[in-house]
Amino acid sequence: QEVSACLITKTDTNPFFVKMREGAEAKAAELGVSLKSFAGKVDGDHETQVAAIETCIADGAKGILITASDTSAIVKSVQQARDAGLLVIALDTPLTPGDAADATFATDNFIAGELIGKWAAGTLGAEAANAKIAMLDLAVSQPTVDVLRDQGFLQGFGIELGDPNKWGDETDPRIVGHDVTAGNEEGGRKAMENLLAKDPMINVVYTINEPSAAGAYEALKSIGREKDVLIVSVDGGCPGVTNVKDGVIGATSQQYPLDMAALGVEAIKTWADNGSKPSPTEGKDFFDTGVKLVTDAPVDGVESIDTTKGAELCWG
Amino acid sequence: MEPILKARGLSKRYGKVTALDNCDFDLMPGEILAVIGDNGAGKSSLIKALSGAITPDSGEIFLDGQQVSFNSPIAARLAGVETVYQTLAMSPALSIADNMFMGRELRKPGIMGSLFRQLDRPAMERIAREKLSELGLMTIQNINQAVETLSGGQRQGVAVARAAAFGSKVIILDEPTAALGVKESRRVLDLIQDVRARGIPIILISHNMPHVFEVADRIHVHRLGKRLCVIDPKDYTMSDAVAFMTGAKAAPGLALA
Amino acid sequence: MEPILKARGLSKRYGKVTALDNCDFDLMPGEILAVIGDNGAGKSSLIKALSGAITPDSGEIFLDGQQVSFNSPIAARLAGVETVYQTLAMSPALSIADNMFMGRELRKPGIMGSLFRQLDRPAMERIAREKLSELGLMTIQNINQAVETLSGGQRQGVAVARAAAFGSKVIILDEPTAALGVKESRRVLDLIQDVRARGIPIILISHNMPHVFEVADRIHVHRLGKRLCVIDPKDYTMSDAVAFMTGAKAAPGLALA
Amino acid sequence: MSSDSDLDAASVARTETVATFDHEPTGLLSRLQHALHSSPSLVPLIVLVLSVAIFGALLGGKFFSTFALTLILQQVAIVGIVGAAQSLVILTAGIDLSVGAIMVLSSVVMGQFTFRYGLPPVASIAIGLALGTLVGFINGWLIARIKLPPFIVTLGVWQIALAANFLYSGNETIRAQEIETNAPLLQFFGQTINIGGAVFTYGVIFFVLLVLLLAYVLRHTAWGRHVYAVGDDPDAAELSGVNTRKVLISVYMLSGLICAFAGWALIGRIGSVSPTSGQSANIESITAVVIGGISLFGGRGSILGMLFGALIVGVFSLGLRLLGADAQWTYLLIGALIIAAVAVDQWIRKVSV
Amino acid sequence: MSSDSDLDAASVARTETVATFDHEPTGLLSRLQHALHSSPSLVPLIVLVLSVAIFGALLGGKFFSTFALTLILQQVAIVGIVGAAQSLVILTAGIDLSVGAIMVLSSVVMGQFTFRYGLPPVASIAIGLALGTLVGFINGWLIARIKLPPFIVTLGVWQIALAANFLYSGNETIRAQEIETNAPLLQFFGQTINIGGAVFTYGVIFFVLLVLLLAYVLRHTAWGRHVYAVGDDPDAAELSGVNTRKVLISVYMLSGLICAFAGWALIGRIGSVSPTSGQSANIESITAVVIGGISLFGGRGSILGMLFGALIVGVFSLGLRLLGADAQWTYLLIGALIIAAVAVDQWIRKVSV
Ligand SMILES: Nc1ncnc2c1ncn2[C@@H]1O[C@H](COP(=O)(O)OP(=O)(O)OP(=O)(O)O)[C@@H](O)[C@H]1O
Ligand SMILES: Nc1ncnc2c1ncn2[C@@H]1O[C@H](COP(=O)(O)OP(=O)(O)OP(=O)(O)O)[C@@H](O)[C@H]1O
Ligand SMILES: [Mg+2]
Ligand SMILES: [Mg+2]
Repeated sequence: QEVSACLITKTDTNPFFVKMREGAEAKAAELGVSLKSFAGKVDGDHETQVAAIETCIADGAKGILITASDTSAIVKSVQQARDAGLLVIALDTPLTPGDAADATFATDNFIAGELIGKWAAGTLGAEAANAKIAMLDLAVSQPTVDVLRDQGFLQGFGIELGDPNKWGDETDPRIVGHDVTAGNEEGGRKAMENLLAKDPMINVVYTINEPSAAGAYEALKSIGREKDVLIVSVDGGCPGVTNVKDGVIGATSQQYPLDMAALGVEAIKTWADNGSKPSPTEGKDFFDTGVKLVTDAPVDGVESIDTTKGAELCWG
Repeated sequence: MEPILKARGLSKRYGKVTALDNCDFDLMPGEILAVIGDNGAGKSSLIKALSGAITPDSGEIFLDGQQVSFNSPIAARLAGVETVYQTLAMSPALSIADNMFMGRELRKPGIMGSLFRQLDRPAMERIAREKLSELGLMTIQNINQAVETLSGGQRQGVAVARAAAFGSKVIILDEPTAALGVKESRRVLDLIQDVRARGIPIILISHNMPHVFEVADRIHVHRLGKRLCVIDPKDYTMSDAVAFMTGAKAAPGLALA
Repeated sequence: MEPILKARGLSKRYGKVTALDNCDFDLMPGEILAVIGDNGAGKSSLIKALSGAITPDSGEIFLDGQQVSFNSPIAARLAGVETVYQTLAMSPALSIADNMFMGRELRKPGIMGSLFRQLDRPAMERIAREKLSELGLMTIQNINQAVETLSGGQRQGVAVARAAAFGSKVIILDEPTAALGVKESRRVLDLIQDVRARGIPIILISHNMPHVFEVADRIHVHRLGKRLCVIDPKDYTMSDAVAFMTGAKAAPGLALA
Repeated sequence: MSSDSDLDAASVARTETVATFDHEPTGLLSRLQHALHSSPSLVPLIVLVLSVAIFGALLGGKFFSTFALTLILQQVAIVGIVGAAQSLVILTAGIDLSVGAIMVLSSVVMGQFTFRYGLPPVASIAIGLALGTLVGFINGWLIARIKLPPFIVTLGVWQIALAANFLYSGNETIRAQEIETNAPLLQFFGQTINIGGAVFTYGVIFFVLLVLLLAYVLRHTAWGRHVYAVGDDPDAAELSGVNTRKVLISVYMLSGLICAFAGWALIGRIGSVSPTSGQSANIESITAVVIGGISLFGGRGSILGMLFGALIVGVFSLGLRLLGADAQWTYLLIGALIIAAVAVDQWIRKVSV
Repeated sequence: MSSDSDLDAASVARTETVATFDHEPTGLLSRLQHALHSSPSLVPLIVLVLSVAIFGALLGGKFFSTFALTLILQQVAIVGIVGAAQSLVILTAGIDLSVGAIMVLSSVVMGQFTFRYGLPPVASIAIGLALGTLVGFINGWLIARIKLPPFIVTLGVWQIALAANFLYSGNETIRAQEIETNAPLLQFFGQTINIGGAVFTYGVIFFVLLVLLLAYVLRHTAWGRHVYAVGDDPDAAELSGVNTRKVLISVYMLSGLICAFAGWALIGRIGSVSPTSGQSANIESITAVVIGGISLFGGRGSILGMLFGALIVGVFSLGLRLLGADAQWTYLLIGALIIAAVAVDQWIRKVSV
């Protein structure tokens, strides 16, 4: 009998999830697994994700790969799927609690943020104490990734966090302000402009992902400051890595969505064949697919790869 | 005798246009008072002010000697003043019966009506049909027809029937026969006289002088936003009335006022 | 003589209601033809079919002997048939001048008009004011007033003025005097006769028998969706006409048809 | 056109026509057109049956299982409840863009009052429902008293309520397990009962009962008739003695209350309280209303149509997902479906033009 | 009410009243009310001036810098161009929910045709503009010929165009650096000129010229008057000789074309071609139109008002941000602003009620 599996992503408009889906599809074709993909309409669309889980149950799938748009909101439906005998694997971000899923293949988004934070602090050196930082976040609804990356960056940069479960409550004067970008170029540019109007001397820009970094760069370019500002980002998509190479972005934390998806499909196949579940990475409660800092200007004490290597590993 | 409906010094401006210019008005108990005047003289504005459909900028209104200020047509209706507006005021998509009972629906007797507030459709439809038959609107094919499917004249008939059925103190008719056929107009005039016979006074706005002179007890001549004079139809001819209202002839002193 | 506007076997149904039932129609050159009938008899439906505002379910229409099928009022207007509908068909928020020239605006002479397609507002306003003055609508205070601020009668005057100014082959008037004052009605009747004197035939729908008998050359009696008969006003009295149209008296053979 | 619910078909048939010169229309198609025309909510019902039949044929047992069919009901229940609120508002020729925001704000308040301030769940729920009604009242007051256009008012209130929701909740999700152990009442609408093999949640039952109740109220009470009259021509309604203001304010308040109930039902559905839920409830509820044949210009249509409209969207979404269509293809097809549904509706209405 | 642009004020004053029995209103407030009433786009202009003044007073040089002020223009240019398209549609009593989707689809086509198929940029741009016009034509055709409600048609087309955009582009972004070197024409609207110290992008200039051109066309050509007539009362317009269908189809086509231009301008603004852009263009363009005082019921308002409306939103967003309000508070305040702006507008319009 044919093994069927489901992939449920947050949205299907973000290239990250598109590539994740392509990775899963390639692996599924290789293993002879039939794969159906679902996605929410916007980040934070739990109802569509719940509906997708139910559809998978109705469809008689063996397992579900899910990137939850809120790590704790849909745990009940995940339980329902597991009760119905499906293997549920969380991709990209662990659920809360972590053991709500049978297994997790994820990037540690907090670490991804921390890496670029450390890199930025290291690059500035002593000047880090006088940095003026712009924080370009995702959305006012503060989805989990948004918070983890933002807080990771601040921690890595050496800024004291307020409540680690939300962004925007830090009091450090080096933070010029937070603005939201919707994770695209348009939002990135507008947010950057707003913060520049607030303080034109910004010299460090954290961005939630590479498209918003590209937008922020355009804003800086229009006032001729693109050379004296450090932009850091997270994702590691191929255009993003090229942008690191071109000097648009200083450093980015690269994730491996193709790996996550491929590992997930394999796990479902194995489980369908012999009933064994994958085990987590040593010392963590999930299987870490790793994150690497991509930059051509390495800093001591922060492990990184260069853009040539980054381009080999990039996901789309 | 004290007027049943009286107004003093009503004014109403629309931007640069003065529709009512310090206008007085008196309706005596049991009479049919016609209001005549040129197009745009402010007749509709006057009766809208009297019936609560617009709020005058200044002026006072008295019903039965009591000062009133109707802030909505509902308030006027509750006080017993029923109006047929020139625009008819009906909900096009709703049925004839629904329109006739709008705002004073009948409820089913017993628990269905009191607790479940269910409408008594059969009763409303029966009464609606009766009222229309009284006016001879037999060409209406179906009492559940939407008002929008009626011809212009049929609509006007429905509006008049509604006012006649429910008015208790004063009935105001703004050009009730404008779109009606000869036969239907006749019936409306008969109906007006029936209503007066019941002791209810009527305000009738009309451009049709023969109609006015046939039924009116007194005629209020409106000109440039105010009452020019009030005349007795027995004392003047139709041409006199037309001459007063168009300004071709000077008005008599405020006779009968 | 060949009719200038002729219809044969027109039918139109609205759901369960038959508005036109295999109806014939003839308008002779240069005449004033009145159409009378009960409310809901289908008069408005007939002229809507003739002027392209509704498409009849079946039947044929001939203008000047040529079969035509107007699929819109514009088509009819381009062919020279101008209509004042019972609903008046005006854009409430636009000015009087805009409404009068709707669909046939004048452009500025020279490059401003040809290249930049700029409207010639002064000219349109001047002409509009002239036309209204002809009808004696002097109570209109401002030619740039929005039509929605006019009184019911003023609006009707504007609509009639528009048709009279532009009709070249046939002018159709659906109850043009319904909301008009005595003086204004008089002017409209005069205007109708002026237009006839220019050689343009007119179709006049009206419930006002004195008006009809005063101006009409022939009277088309409409009943239950079809032409009952056509009578000459000189041969019959008003009561006869009313009796025919209400069915109280049998119609004469299709005299004059 | 006088009819606005399929209950009408009966009452129309009952009355004798006073005078008539009728010929019955001939031709099968035009007969069908007439039949459909006399009861507008029949159209979405037929579309619904057809789409169930088509997906059933394509998918077989996978689709025709009790699980899948009751699943559709569960999946549309929230949108359907919100759609009921939206229907009321649209019948008055308004539109309520704040439905989704009211829903999520109420659910957050129910959760936070229980967990942050330790109120008993029943009190928190009452406060949540009251809050929804209050926001609805603000909408209604601005629309009826200050006479602002509904689109703008609810656009503004939407943004305000959503921002307040994020600010107040601190973007904090309350987890399902916590609710289950400490305040199971919040998940009330998620409980299920088994009727002859089919599993229904209380949320689904609430949804269906709500629609039936509103259908009765709209059709058989004076208030219901006034809602239609206000939507049809507010000036005429006012002049003929309807207190338009009161009707409008009550409609928006009821809409707010129903949305708050939807917020409660939402907790039952996803288990947790999450401030990011419900962002597409506006568009989806409007889609259901429109596919259900209620006119956006007010005064025409039946709330039962909205029920079928919501189910049609549910059937298509699930059916296409089970067929393995890409999510974007699903959106594309739902887009086409919306246009097609209204085109069919328009064809039927042609009878009266 | 006859006036629909402030150009009117002059022409109203020019005509002599034929017969008049006037008294000028007394009281400063009611005089002001009357003045504002006679030229509706004056209201948003005053609100704009006031808000600039207030933020200027609060923020000083930070706000009154050439940088900040020209920044606002740049930030509103895209929304403003789309808002011009939206204004045209709303004047016909329609609504166009597909503006954002048309914009982004056109920009993706311009980019992909250049880079995927190697067409010269000028050809790709022409194709993109043609595509926008075509989608607009489809909207217009469905609305004018099949007589479907604009809300539904454009809701459906929105979903279809957006899904097509994602499916076609494969969610692929074309990087700014690539465009800059290989097809700088695509970024044409991003280029800047310096006028007396202030820096304007071509996009900003295009936006302002477009609005002025449309204001002329709407006010001074027959087509413009027909747009108002159709929005005011389509039946009356049809009966009085306007080819409503042609007008509607041309309006939606023009709207599509303008949105395609917005797509081109978008590339100039963000540098790259990104299929995820423009998702809030619908709501933002409607907000600008509404704050600008154009009636959602059609036939009333001026496109210049939309220009001011867009700027008001821009001033508030930037001003609040500079005051240190966080994103959520800004969101909330813009919601309140929308309601307040319309409330003021309503107060002014009261004169004629
Ligand atoms: N809503 C309004 N806005 C602006 N002006 C108005 C409004 N309503 C009426 N007017 C003006 O007020 C004046 C009086 O109008 P009204 O309708 O009272 O006249 P009328 O005597 O009823 O005329 P008719 O016999 O034609 O119905 C007219 O000049 C009209 O243009
Ligand atoms: N759009 C429509 N839908 C349904 N029925 C209609 C429609 N228009 C007219 N009718 C019906 O057709 C019949 C004829 O209407 P029409 O308006 O032609 O009458 P009329 O002779 O002009 O009457 P009146 O003198 O009152 O204006 C009426 O019974 C009316 O109810
Ligand atoms: Mg009047
Ligand atoms: Mg008629």
